[in-house]
Amino acid sequence: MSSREPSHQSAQRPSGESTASPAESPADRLASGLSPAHTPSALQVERERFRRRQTIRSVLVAAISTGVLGVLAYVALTGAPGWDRVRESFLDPQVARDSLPTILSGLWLNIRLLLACAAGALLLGLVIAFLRTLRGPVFFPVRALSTSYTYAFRGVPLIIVIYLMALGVPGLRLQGTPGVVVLGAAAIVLTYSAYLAEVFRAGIESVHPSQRAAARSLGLSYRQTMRFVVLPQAVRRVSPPLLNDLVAMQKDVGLISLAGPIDAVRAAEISVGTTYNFTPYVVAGALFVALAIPLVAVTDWVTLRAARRQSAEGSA
Amino acid sequence: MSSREPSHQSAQRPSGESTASPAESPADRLASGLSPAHTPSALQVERERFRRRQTIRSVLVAAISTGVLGVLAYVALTGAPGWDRVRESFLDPQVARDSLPTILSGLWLNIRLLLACAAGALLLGLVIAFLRTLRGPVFFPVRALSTSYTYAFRGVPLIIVIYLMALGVPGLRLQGTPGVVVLGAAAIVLTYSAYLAEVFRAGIESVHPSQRAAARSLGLSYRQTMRFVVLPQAVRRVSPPLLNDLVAMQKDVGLISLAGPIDAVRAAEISVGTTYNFTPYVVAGALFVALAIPLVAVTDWVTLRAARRQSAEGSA
Amino acid sequence: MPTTPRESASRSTPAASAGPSTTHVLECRDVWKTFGRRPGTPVLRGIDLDVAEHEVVVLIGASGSGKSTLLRCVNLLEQVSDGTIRLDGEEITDPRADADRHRQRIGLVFQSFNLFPHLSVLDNVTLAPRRVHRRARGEAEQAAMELLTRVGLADKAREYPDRLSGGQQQRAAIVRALINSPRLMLFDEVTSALDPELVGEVLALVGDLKQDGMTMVIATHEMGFARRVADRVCFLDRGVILEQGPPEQVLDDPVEPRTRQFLRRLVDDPGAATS
Amino acid sequence: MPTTPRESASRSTPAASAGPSTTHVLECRDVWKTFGRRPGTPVLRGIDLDVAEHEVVVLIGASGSGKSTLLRCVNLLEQVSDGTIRLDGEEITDPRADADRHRQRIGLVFQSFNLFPHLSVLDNVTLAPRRVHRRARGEAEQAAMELLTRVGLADKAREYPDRLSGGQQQRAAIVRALINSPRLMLFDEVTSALDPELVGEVLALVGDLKQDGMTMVIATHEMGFARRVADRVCFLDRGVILEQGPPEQVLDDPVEPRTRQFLRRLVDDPGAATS
Amino acid sequence: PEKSSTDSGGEPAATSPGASASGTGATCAKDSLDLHTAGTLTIATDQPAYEPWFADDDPSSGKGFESAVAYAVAKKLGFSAAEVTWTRVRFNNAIQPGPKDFDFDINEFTITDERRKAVDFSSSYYDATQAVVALKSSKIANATSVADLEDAQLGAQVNTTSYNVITDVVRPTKQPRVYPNNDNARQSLANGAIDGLVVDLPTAFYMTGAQLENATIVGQIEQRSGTPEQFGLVLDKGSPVTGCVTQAVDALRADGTLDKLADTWLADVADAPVLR
Ligand SMILES: Nc1ncnc2c1ncn2[C@@H]1O[C@H](COP(=O)(O)OP(=O)(O)OP(=O)(O)O)[C@@H](O)[C@H]1O
Ligand SMILES: Nc1ncnc2c1ncn2[C@@H]1O[C@H](COP(=O)(O)OP(=O)(O)OP(=O)(O)O)[C@@H](O)[C@H]1O
Ligand SMILES: [Mg+2]
Ligand SMILES: [Mg+2]
Repeated sequence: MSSREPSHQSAQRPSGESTASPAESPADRLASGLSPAHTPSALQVERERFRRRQTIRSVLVAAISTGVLGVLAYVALTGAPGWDRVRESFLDPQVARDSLPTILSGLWLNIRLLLACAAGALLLGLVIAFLRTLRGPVFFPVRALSTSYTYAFRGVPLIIVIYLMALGVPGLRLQGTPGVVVLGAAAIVLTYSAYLAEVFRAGIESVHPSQRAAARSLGLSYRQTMRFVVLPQAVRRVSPPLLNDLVAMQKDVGLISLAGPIDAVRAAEISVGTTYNFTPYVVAGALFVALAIPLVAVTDWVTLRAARRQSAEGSA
Repeated sequence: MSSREPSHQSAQRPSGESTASPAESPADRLASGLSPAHTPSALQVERERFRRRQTIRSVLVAAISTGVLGVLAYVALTGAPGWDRVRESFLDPQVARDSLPTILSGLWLNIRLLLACAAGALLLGLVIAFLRTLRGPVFFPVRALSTSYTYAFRGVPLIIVIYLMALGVPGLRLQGTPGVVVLGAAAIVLTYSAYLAEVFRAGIESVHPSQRAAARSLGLSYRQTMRFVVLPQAVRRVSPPLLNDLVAMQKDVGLISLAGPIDAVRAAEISVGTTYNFTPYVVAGALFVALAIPLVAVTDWVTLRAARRQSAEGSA
Repeated sequence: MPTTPRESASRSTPAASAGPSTTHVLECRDVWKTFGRRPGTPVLRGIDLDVAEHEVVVLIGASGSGKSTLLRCVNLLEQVSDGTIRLDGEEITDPRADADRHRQRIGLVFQSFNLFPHLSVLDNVTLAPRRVHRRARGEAEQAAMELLTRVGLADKAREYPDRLSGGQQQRAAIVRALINSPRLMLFDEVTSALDPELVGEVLALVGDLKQDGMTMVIATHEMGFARRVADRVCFLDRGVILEQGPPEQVLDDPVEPRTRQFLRRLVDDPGAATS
Repeated sequence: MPTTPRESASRSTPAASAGPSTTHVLECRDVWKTFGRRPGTPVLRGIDLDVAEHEVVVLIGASGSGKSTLLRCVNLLEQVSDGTIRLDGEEITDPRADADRHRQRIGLVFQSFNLFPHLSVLDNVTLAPRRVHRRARGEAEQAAMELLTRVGLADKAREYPDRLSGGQQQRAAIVRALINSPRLMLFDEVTSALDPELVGEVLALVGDLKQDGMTMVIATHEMGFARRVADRVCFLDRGVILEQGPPEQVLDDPVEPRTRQFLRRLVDDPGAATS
Repeated sequence: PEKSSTDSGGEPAATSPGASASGTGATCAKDSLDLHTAGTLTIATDQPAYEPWFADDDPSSGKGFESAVAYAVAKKLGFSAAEVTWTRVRFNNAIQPGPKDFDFDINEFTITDERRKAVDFSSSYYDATQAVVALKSSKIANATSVADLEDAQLGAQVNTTSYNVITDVVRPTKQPRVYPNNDNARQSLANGAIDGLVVDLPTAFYMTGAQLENATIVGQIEQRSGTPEQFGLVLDKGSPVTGCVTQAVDALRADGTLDKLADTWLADVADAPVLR
């Protein structure tokens, strides 16, 4: 019997294996007792040498051309008539050092605002999304209200909401009007909750009806189905756009400075105003990038994973 | 034989039908010669009457409670000590009329900028996404460059990019430096192309590898596969986030006013500054909403359709 | 062991099986279902179906004949357009009835598994006991592990559904429905999304349930399976039960030409069941 | 009409079939494929397979035995880890070869159809002729319509794939591969994603192709189909062709105990093929 | 358009003490003032505070014209330098209606009737005119009349009287550029993005003297009314101390302190030509 086997695999398959139980998985079968190592043929060795040469050649070409391009760009930039002035006014290390502390303390306001506004907007957005997905004529007024809300606050520029909230509302001199920072944060929450509500809604609607049917068939009520089955899946599905909105929010919270509080950009602006040098903007930009990179990286990773999973589902 | 049939359907199924060809679809079968009308039983009539009563009752309850709530809110609002002041400083029709022309001419700048920047950012974003998805060590420098690009420009607040581009770059005094509006628009394109590149990339990666395999197996080259098979599907899949970014862009193009040009928000600010009345902000906000509603509605519709289609795919 | 089905002969006129009978677990009387605006497309056109305790009824019929719709009506996932459905003599189609309570007593297993992808197998199975029946986590998990062990999934309890083969997913879905100790189990094409090699495990499990005396209604395209497990086979055609009786009679010697035609087509087909 | 396969007996040692022979459309010599980092998991372990003109070879074997991987290697969607594959005597595994050109001469049809969802059936079919072979739209569409008419899809030419049944989609996918007039058609489980009722149409089409003398390699789980269409059946086990020969011999009277075991399991299974 | 005023009173508060503070010496005693923070005088200005009005963005130094004026007013009201607290409020926000976090704000605010609808002003502590700054290479560097500016691209800070001068007096054919602050405006001028920048005259002197190379003051622009602009201290609408602050400013003007401080800190405005 073993003479019928191809010569390559003389003793790989112990005959005891062939009576394994039917439940044995393909992976088990592959793993069991097969010689994993294979000595490449001369042809294959030659092929691989050829491929390696090809790769090295193209990498070299690419690297050299990139290098040449880079050098050319550098020469063009630094040779420009205004380059010295640019370096002085955008890249002055002394100014950078001097402006750093105030920009950092502004950034601290950004971070605190981001945390507070993100929490508020996520919560409010979830509630509004939930209201917007209620079915039946009974909930028409609620649905209509929440729909108008999302349309209005996605349509209005955040700047205007901040102006109205943080400058307009205190002008009414109503009892118990909170401070400017709170009002500005409220404006951010109002605007972003409208965006997040739509993201959540897309997630809720994207959960297949069969999931609801399965949950209801187990005896779960509408609310239980929402809470334990639909929402967890919805949030997972829309995590990429959610994170994207948080990245955008990270930068938009700074607009509160229009109402007075000094955030990082405003701090940079003040430094620019006193030093007549634009380096503080560059410093603030670099700080923002440093702050955003983890968030952006997480977003990318989640997006890709979601996209891959989705496409894996789609293929079946 | 007909005596074996349930009494409900005396002559619905002509015997000739039962020898129909096997390719006949279920829908054909259902449609063919069956009496569509069914006379509801007394029980069913009673049930439906009960359900109708229930619905009417809940709608009434909802309508009344909404009405009561609305009236209460209205009374509370208009009766509030500051209501007259609110109406005067936020909703003054005379001020609205006076400020409208300048705000409209500011809005015209927003619209033109939006069209130009959207076109530019979509194109640049697509190119960068394409570069970022190239495989193989040969393309490492290109990939690295485009990746850093997307990280940097998604991280830096648009304000800072505008400052650097529209106030900093002219300082280079290079020959042929374009005007402030063009530079500001370039800043917007730089920032948004980074976002859009990531959206496109997610779309490209979400097209299942089996689609590429199918295209390659037909003999299409890598570029042809990208162009005719992958990109069309990718763009379709990511149209909701793409549209979302365009809505956001519609509002962000106004930030160009930091460099001098008067957009709608700035025009409103000038009106507010001369009238000391916040109505112009409300007017500008309303105009933005009016402008955004079509775009937002299209976005919602596309998002929902995509979500539904995706979930339909996922269930199989 | 399953009891012998009370009615082994073909019952065709509604009168023959009408009238409430408390020994039936399920009683469908003249059930109609139309979709769309009135008058709408009728999908079920006066179904009468009684299922005795421990009986296994298999629904066969062409695609679109209404098998899934009937099962969904029984589980109250669809509202019937007319007629009544009783469970243990209690009318569950009454609009005043608490649908959630009735659903808890009926287990439904879907063709496409419909496991919750964000929960582990164990959490899938214990969701209803914990949230609906308010049982403690420990207690619910113990019960779940017992059932999972029985179907050979004990080692997969902590896995997520995506990581399981189709057959394993389907068994988990069956356990999820079983843990509520339903009076009645409904199976809708539980094997047609599976590779041929995975079908066996699920069918074996259904056979076990039959041994345990579970009352079941099963929609399937697998004639071999219908033959083995059914006490009674019902042939649905365009929303009507055209013929029913013991499997040997309906499958091997059908009275209706339509049934004969349907079965012939299946046998011709090399991909379909054996004889 | 298909020619009789040149070798009808079981060939087992590589020596017996070694040496280039121009009368073979496909010649695989000692093909290895490993996945992952070296040394990697070997999935194909020295496959030797020659396919003569007009011959139909059916690959059977358990899930994971490497059937799909072999077909993907032949179509150059995977790079072989060792060995050579020749098409009409020309080595296509040579790294200097133009893979796109070789792929055009081999049609591959996938289990999951893989039609392009954004293109109509007609555009799916004419994509390769127009973009690869640079034929005019009118000309390409005329050729496409002829083939679509032959498979009964002429009226669906303007539909999008989503709107078609699985069987129709699969037929469209076959037409898409056929329009390039390939020397060799590869089919990978083309029916296993289909409902039993849809399987027939696709199998009939493959039968037609055999009548026309198309050279084909078919991976399948449908033993009934293998029996009907194959000139030669190859049983793959863990990346090795363990046994091959005419269908009657391999399916009814296998030499290898492993083959016997595999076939027994399928027959036991009520969902699987008939005998 | 003269709209009916807010609920704080039918008539706008005048330069002279209004009803809210019946300016007798007795009520302006230090201890009887109703201040934002009792015992200290809270004074606001923008950040950064620009030269020549302040020095080194440090209003508490007493250096710079407005810093010196602020301390002089404080002294008149009976506050020592130690009893003065400085706070920062954006220029645009200080003149919005709404509660204020300061007793008065000193930040080159021009007294206008429109602004009076939102805030109170003290009497004027400085009379200023607006001026056009341009690069020496600019096409308007040698303009001699307002008409010469017609085709120029002008710019100004938003919500300043400088901007109003452009739109009301110069009326150029090109829409003016508007900047959120003078830094952006100055940079744009240096970049050549605008031909001329309108600022108040002392600022114009400072810019051409210290901030911009190759820049020049093209000339002063007279308001259409013919009278110069008056800078006043900004107070909350209906502030209880408006009267007392006005009294203090009036006293400083009367005893020549204001002129003396202007001589010390501001360039001689007479040098700039006037554009007709
Ligand atoms: N929600 C719905 N709206 C409209 N028509 C529906 C709906 N659900 C089912 N139908 C229609 O009802 C008919 C019966 O469908 P059903 O799913 O019950 O058939 P089935 O016997 O289960 O078929 P299969 O064997 O394919 O599962 C079909 O024609 C289907 O199109
Ligand atoms: N890209 C890959 N990376 C790693 N392993 C792979 C890859 N593709 C296939 N395999 C492995 O190779 C083995 C053979 O897979 P293949 O798809 O060829 O089997 P098959 O015979 O077609 O099985 P089936 O009948 O289920 O289609 C499997 O164990 C699979 O996990
Ligand atoms: Mg069904
Ligand atoms: Mg396979």
